[in-house]
Amino acid sequence: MATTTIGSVMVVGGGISGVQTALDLADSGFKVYLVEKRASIGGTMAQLDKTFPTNDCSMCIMAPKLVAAGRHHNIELITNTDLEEIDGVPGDFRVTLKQKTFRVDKSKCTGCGVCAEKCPVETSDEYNEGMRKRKAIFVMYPQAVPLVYCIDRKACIGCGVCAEECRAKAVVYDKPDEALEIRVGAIILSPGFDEFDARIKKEYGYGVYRNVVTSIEFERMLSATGPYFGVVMRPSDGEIPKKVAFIQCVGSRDEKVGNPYCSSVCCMYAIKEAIIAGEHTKGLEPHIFFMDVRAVGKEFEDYRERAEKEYGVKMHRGTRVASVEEDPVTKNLFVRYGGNDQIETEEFDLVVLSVGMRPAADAEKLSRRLDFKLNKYGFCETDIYDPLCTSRSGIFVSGSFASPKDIPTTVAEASGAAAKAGSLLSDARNTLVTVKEYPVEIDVSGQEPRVGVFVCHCGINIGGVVKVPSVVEYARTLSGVVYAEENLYTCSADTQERIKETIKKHNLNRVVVASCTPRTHEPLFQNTIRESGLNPYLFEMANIRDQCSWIHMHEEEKATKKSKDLVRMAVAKARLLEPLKKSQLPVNHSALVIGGGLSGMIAALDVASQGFDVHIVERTSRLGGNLAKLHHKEGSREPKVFMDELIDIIRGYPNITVHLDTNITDVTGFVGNFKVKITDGEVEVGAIIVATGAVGYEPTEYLYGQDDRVMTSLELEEKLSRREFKGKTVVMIQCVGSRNEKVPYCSRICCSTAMMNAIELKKQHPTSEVYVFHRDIRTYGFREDLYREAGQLGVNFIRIPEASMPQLESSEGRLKIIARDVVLNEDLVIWPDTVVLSVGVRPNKDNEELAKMLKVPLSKDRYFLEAHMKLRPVDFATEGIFLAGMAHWPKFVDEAIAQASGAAARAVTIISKDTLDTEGIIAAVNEDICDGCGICEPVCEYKAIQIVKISDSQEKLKAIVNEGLCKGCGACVAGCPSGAMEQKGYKTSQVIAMIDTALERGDS
Amino acid sequence: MKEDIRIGVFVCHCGTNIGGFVDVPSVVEYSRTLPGVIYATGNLYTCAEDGLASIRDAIKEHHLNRVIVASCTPRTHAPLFQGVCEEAGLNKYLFTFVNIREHCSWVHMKEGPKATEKAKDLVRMGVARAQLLEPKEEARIDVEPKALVIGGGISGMVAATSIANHGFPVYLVEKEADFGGFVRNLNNLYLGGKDATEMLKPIVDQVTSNKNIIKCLKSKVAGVDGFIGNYQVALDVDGKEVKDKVGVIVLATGADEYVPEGLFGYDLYENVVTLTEFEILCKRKTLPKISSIAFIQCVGSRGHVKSYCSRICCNVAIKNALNIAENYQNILGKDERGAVVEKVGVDMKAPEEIAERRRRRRGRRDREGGEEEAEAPAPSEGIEIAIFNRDIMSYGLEHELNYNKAREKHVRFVRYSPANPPKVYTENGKLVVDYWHDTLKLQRKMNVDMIVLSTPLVSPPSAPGISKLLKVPLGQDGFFLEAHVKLRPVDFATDGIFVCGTAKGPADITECVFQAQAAASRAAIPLARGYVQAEALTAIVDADICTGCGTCIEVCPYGALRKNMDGVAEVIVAACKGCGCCGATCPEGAIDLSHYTDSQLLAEAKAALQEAIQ
Amino acid sequence: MMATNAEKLVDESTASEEWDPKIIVFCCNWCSYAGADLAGVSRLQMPTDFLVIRTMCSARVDPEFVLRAFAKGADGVLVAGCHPADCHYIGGNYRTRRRIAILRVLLEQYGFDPDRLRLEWISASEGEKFQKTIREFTERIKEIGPNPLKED
Amino acid sequence: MNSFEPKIIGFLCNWCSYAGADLAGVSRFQYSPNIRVIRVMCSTRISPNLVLEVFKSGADGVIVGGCHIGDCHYMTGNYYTDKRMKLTKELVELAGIEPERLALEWISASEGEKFARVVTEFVDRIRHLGPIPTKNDQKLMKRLEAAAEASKLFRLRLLSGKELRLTGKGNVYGEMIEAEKMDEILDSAVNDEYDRSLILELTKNNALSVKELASEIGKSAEATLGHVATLRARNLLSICSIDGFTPRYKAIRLGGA
Repeated sequence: MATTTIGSVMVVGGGISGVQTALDLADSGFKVYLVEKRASIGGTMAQLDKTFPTNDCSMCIMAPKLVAAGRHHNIELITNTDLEEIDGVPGDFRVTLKQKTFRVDKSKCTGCGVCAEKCPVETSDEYNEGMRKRKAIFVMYPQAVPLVYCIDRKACIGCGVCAEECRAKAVVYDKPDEALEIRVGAIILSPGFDEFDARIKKEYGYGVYRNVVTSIEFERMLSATGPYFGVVMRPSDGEIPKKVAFIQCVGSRDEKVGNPYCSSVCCMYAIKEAIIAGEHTKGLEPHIFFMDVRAVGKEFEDYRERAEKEYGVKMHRGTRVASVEEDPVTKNLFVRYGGNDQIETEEFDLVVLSVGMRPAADAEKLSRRLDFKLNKYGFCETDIYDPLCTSRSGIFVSGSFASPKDIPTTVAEASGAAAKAGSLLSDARNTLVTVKEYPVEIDVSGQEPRVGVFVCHCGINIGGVVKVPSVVEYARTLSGVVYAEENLYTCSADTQERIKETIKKHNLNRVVVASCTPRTHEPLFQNTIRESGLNPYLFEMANIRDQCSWIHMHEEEKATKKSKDLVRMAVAKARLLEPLKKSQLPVNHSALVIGGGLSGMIAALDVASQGFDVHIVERTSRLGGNLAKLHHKEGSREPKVFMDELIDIIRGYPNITVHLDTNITDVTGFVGNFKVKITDGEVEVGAIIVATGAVGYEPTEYLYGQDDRVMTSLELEEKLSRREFKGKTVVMIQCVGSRNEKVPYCSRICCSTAMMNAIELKKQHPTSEVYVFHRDIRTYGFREDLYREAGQLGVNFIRIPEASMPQLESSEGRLKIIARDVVLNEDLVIWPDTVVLSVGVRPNKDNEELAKMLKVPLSKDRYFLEAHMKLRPVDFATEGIFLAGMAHWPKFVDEAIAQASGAAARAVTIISKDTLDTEGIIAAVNEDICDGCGICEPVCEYKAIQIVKISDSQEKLKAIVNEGLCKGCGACVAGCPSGAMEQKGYKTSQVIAMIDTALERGDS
Repeated sequence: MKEDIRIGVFVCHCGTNIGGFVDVPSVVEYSRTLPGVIYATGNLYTCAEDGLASIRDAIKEHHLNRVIVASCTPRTHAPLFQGVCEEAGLNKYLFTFVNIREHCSWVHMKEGPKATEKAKDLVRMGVARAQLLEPKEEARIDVEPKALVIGGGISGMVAATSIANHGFPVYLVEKEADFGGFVRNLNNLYLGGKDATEMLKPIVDQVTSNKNIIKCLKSKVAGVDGFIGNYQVALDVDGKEVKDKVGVIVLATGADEYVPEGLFGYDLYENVVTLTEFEILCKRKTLPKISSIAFIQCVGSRGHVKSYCSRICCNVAIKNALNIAENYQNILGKDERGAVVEKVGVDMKAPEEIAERRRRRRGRRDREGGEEEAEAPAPSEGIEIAIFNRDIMSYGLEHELNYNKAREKHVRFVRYSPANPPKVYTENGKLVVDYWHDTLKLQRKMNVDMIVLSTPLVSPPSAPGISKLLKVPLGQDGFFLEAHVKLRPVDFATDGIFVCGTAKGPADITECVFQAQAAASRAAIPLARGYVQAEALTAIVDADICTGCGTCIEVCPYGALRKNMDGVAEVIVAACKGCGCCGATCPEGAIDLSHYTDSQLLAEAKAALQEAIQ
Repeated sequence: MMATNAEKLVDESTASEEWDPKIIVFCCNWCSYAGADLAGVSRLQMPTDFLVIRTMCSARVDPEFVLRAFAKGADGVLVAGCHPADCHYIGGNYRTRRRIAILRVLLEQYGFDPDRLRLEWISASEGEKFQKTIREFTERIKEIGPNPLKED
Repeated sequence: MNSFEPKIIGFLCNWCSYAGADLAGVSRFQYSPNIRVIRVMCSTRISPNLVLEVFKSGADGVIVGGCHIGDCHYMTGNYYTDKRMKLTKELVELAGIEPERLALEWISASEGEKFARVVTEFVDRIRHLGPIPTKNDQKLMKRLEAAAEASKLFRLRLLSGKELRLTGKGNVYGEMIEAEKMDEILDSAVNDEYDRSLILELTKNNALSVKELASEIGKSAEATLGHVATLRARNLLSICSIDGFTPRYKAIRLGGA
């Protein structure tokens, strides 16, 4: 460990993983260098159309995070950059980076895009997988962060037109590559994965047959911003395909191509793509050819079910596609597949290859430069008990760089990695972050509005259509406007200075900028006026570019008139703007972890090791939870050994208080300031982590409890570990208590558990006969190795129909199993001496009770429901409360650990702060008017409104808004029948003023 | 608002030249049917006084605002008719010429009816064009009566003096601490053998004593902007910035000698020197005693490194051969052994570099066997001199006499082929030239004490920078490129900038002086006149359409376009010649050429392609 | 009372050819406003007759706003929000849906063509949908004619 | 066919070829009367679009006459003429019109005889080719219109304008682009932009599918789809209907709704 600890972290890779890690670290007091090899952050997720299982638009949910990362004053984006060398020890690394030149000055580029419009060179657009052209000067995608254009030197012919056209003079052709050296305390690797190169699977004809595409290409085809604008078409002829085949496991579960592992996500994304494609085109017939469908995540199984039942996705279970052949005339494709015993052929219009995940191409280079180990498949090596640590101390890993995984798992891990780095560097927290100093705010109350209007040409983007001078002229005539001017780029750094000077010179107390969209630029201008002493909410924007000049390019007169209208509206609102205060709430620097199982302990440890007090509340008399029931050795140690070590650490940890045999009885307060009543008193904490776990299903079927020879998989595991099991003919029945009508979901872990049991059994008794009755084997990720090993050891796998479970009877003292074998298409009878039931996982019975106390929701399967399935997997919608482990969903040890670390990191982003800012734009009650009718209370999604009694009078009620909880959506305001509720910054009077001015009779 | 188009058409019989083949009355008749034509008439000779009078009268009488003459060629007669129009108060650009003689009657003599048809078509085209014409004015631009001469070598000094003597102030900018340039390196001059220093002195004196010359030593041109008559120049005069406006600029930045690194043992042997180094040795009286010497010509020129012939080296080599043959004792150094050349070229700041080069050479030779004892010097009569050459370029009158004289003095001229050049190495510590004797068809060796390499003059490294600064072109050899090799040898295409001396290619002193005086007198013209008349037919930029891609600026040979404050192109009217290249290039279609607009040309073409109206 | 006036005015105004409708568009900040921006970024062209007012959530669109707009002479009001389930504020847009449905009924009772008020779900990636919606809605409003409350 | 009298437009530069034509007159060299001369100051003034517009107006042939290379009155004008006419020829040929209908000739002021010969030979050649086929062929006319539209595009005009600099003087990185490489770049740009312009012409009034467009423009459906994608990205084309599983496209008219 270093003598001095550096309070900064380098995150390698700017995909969703890296972005999440960076945000979490930056929010908890560390300086972050986010290093990305491409020109913009966003990674693979930025290319996706929708995400499963909610069909959220990928870019829509991701873009705010990208923008947040781009704007965070403690995150430095270093894009287009390769890692060259590192030196040093954990706590103090010196990293040498090489930033490849953009040939564009980042400080000057405004992202206006004129350069790309004028560039005469077209080249293949990687973002759209080569299905569309881009120019030699480009941004990867319109929402790219940073929005800086970059010259593709390979394609550029050096004609010089971009430099000429750039009014900001940002193009610098001879700008050299730059070597950077940074000092960081820890490094987090999240460079992601590469797609499997489908050309290797020659039999599928990718790269030869035009209508065979990869799944990522299909994502782009589906996307509204893709090459075909969201209409799926055949690349060969632009016709909409009627029949689409998805071929699974292309480059996964395939030893021949060196990828024996399962890529974990392809089943789900194929189902998603099939559903979305069907939504895009009526009458489209999607077919999916797969071996096992691995819908193991939260609500995945429902999604699969809906795909089949509602969307008519045809599932060809248990098939391997042998080859794809093309009809040279129609370019249709014949898919030959082996199903039940025979080869069949079916014709399709389009074939989508669900390509698997490969280790990132530069993984090996990275491992050599940073001196950490890769596993046998080339992914980063981790231990099951240390899923976020690489083999080199001080370097952590998250996301698909360690193994194939989906977005929510990645995001949870990303937060987890932040916790790991935070623990390592907790001494240096807040040493390198900058807090911006602003001048004292000018009190504008009682002043007449003095509005300054700045109208932007945006190079030629606005000025080329809208007559900017006449808009300025018009603005000067508006009531309240004391100053107006035009700018070439209002957003450029020099104009910011100008605005500041102008505010002073003309005593402006409101500022209106007419330029582009507030979504990207409002914070910049708000910051500028704040720097000159104005409250940032005394600012209003008129969007005369994105929503005027660009969409009315050929109607100069009307566009100019509309710009005037928009400016008039903005000024009308600006006149009524009031300074808003973000209140600051003090924060209690401690956390409560509910549940003392694996997740709870890890979460507690990761919070405590960052220097904060933690209370663990465990209702039983011991720590450990379900972990105590596990015996198979995975990774470095046996679960028991690990558990004992962990409990020892927790017991000995100075700032962890363990409350055993304790229950939660009441929770009040809000983020930063929770008061939690527990059995033996009350604790006050800033954040709460729910890690209450789940329970195994207690079967009632299959003679369980009636016949000793019938046991659960956990019981078998226990017996095997004590070497007490003697069975010769063992039947394992999968999905007992899962995937049925009552419990429709898949419990994720039972298949792998069964494999471990079967392997152990075969090892202990090589002559024993093991039969596994299953519908799918869902050994995703590297656990596919278990499935293969079991098969190699001679375990018999019998696929049974989706709908009919095996029948077990006890006849004449013997156990008899009757089951349908779908491969042989006949009934099978086995007389086992032992029947093992792979039982699923069930949510805790008292989840409802706890959820009510915490005011957090449960999912339909009665697990706790996170804020967002994809991007906020460990958060609740209610701020300050987090989720980890099996309380969220069944999961393996490594997954639970990573998620617990993630929850810890999220909690630390709250409790590491001294104060929390509330939102500026929130609801406020006019108590004189409010009669406490209570209509607003249920309207609020955030439980931010309470109806309380006005203290002295017993009868009169009123609504109060909890500023810590309100998000400022305004739903309550619109719902309030008396007009007592107001939304700050969008007051009814302000919006009405805009409406009225909009409908005034315009200019002249 | 817009006045009606009133066209008068005057069709010329040109005696029988036109009338003999074209039915002029029917052309006149036809003209009357064309839109906008108010008046049409035939003249026997439109260019005769009565014909001209008829135009004048008709303009007044019929209030014509467009005049078309269908007769001979505009190339000879347009000014005449334009003059008439102006006399009658009509802007001369509202006149249209239709050529029905050279392009019709004379070339379709045997096809009367077709010639008449064609004449009608041509008139119709003229009418179509005339309808779209607009009046134009030629702008007059004042000239700042000052000049800037860049380069204080022989050319620059002569040019500056010459302009100054016309009475105009001249900035003479020299980067070194003294005037004189490359000539300062030379020993004596060929053709007469005058001492170079002596020759230079009165020229420098003329400069230093001239009150009109503003002498800027240790100076550079830092910035140039503007156009003829109005160049804003920024000078760095010994670290101080001087800004002024000048009307014209003369470029006389000179040349450097090529350093033949890696050729003929130059880096290996101390006694292998360049021609200029040899001059310096002679000038400083530091030449070692020698009994034999070889000159190798065309080292690096004519395809070796540079493709061109450096023009002067043959004559300089012959001069030096004669100096040795005739006057050895005078050029010989006083020391026992030769000295090391210290300076080369005009770049007086480079001694360290040259010393380093020398050290390297010595180092290499030391490794090859150390310094050898020099042989006793041979008597001057016995000095063996050979000039290895590909051709002897002793052009003109007197050089050839020198060549003959050298042969008389037993200077050996050995021809080598570029495919098999002589080799230079040492044998027993003595330099050897190993060469193929083409007449004898034998490989021969010659032992020499010294080898002089005739290397070409090359454009100095500063040239590209100056080229960019003044927006004047460099040729492919790196020298400045004049407007026309034959007819405008000291002009640049850009008006108001001139070039002379070795800046535009190898030249000897005489030639430099010619050029300098030529450039000075060319430069003095606008200064003396006090104004320049701009073309009326210039390119016109539509600033609303232009996005500032800058392509027009690149293609304009006259530097007549630039970007304005708004970042869009604008035409420098004073510099534009109206060729239209920018207009045809402009990717946005934002540039048109006045008087030859796209719409005018297209109207003409469309009129031509109309089915003939009977 | 209103209705009778309305009928008369509609007849008069449909006769006049030159009429640009005034349309107020409420866009929620997170989806529809972003979608409108994307339409701009993609240079999708559309009629100029609309003006966007940004609210944080479509649920903020108070019925009062809509009625006010019509009272002040708007010819059409478009409310655009996130797709169901995509709402940045979890469930705001469900409320919007109910409110707009009720408002349409209300408008009809006042003698307004309910088509003058329209609700659309437009996500941040649906620039084209924004364009299409604006085009169609403008066309529809032109068919219906000017706001009957508008005074000459 | 014998009665066919070609209509030829000649653009002659003032300083050389117009003077050459004058000399032909002075020397009474007889030539075919089918040419109609338009005088310009320099041949460099003739943009590809102007020539294509002249063809659109029904010219059977166009001659552009300039000074010999190196003799241009305006120094470098005719170098550009050379490049521009090369580009024009390419477009003319793409439009399905015989490229021989466009001739670029260097004629000096002293080459009166050459002028007469050039004109006569050219007229004979055009007479042999017959009237410009666009007169009676709407499809070809559309192609010509597409070529004329393509010639107005920023991209082609920029590349053409930069060609000499990039191959002769070097680009912004100080590299010289080889002539063949530049030709390749230009060729592919010309071909692409022509195809795209043609797609826009064809879809001006009719809604067409990718397959239909492909057969009209004579390119593979795959390549056509690529063009369609580009045009959609440029907002010049949009899906107008989807018939069954076939999207059909129409050009977007400029000017808002």
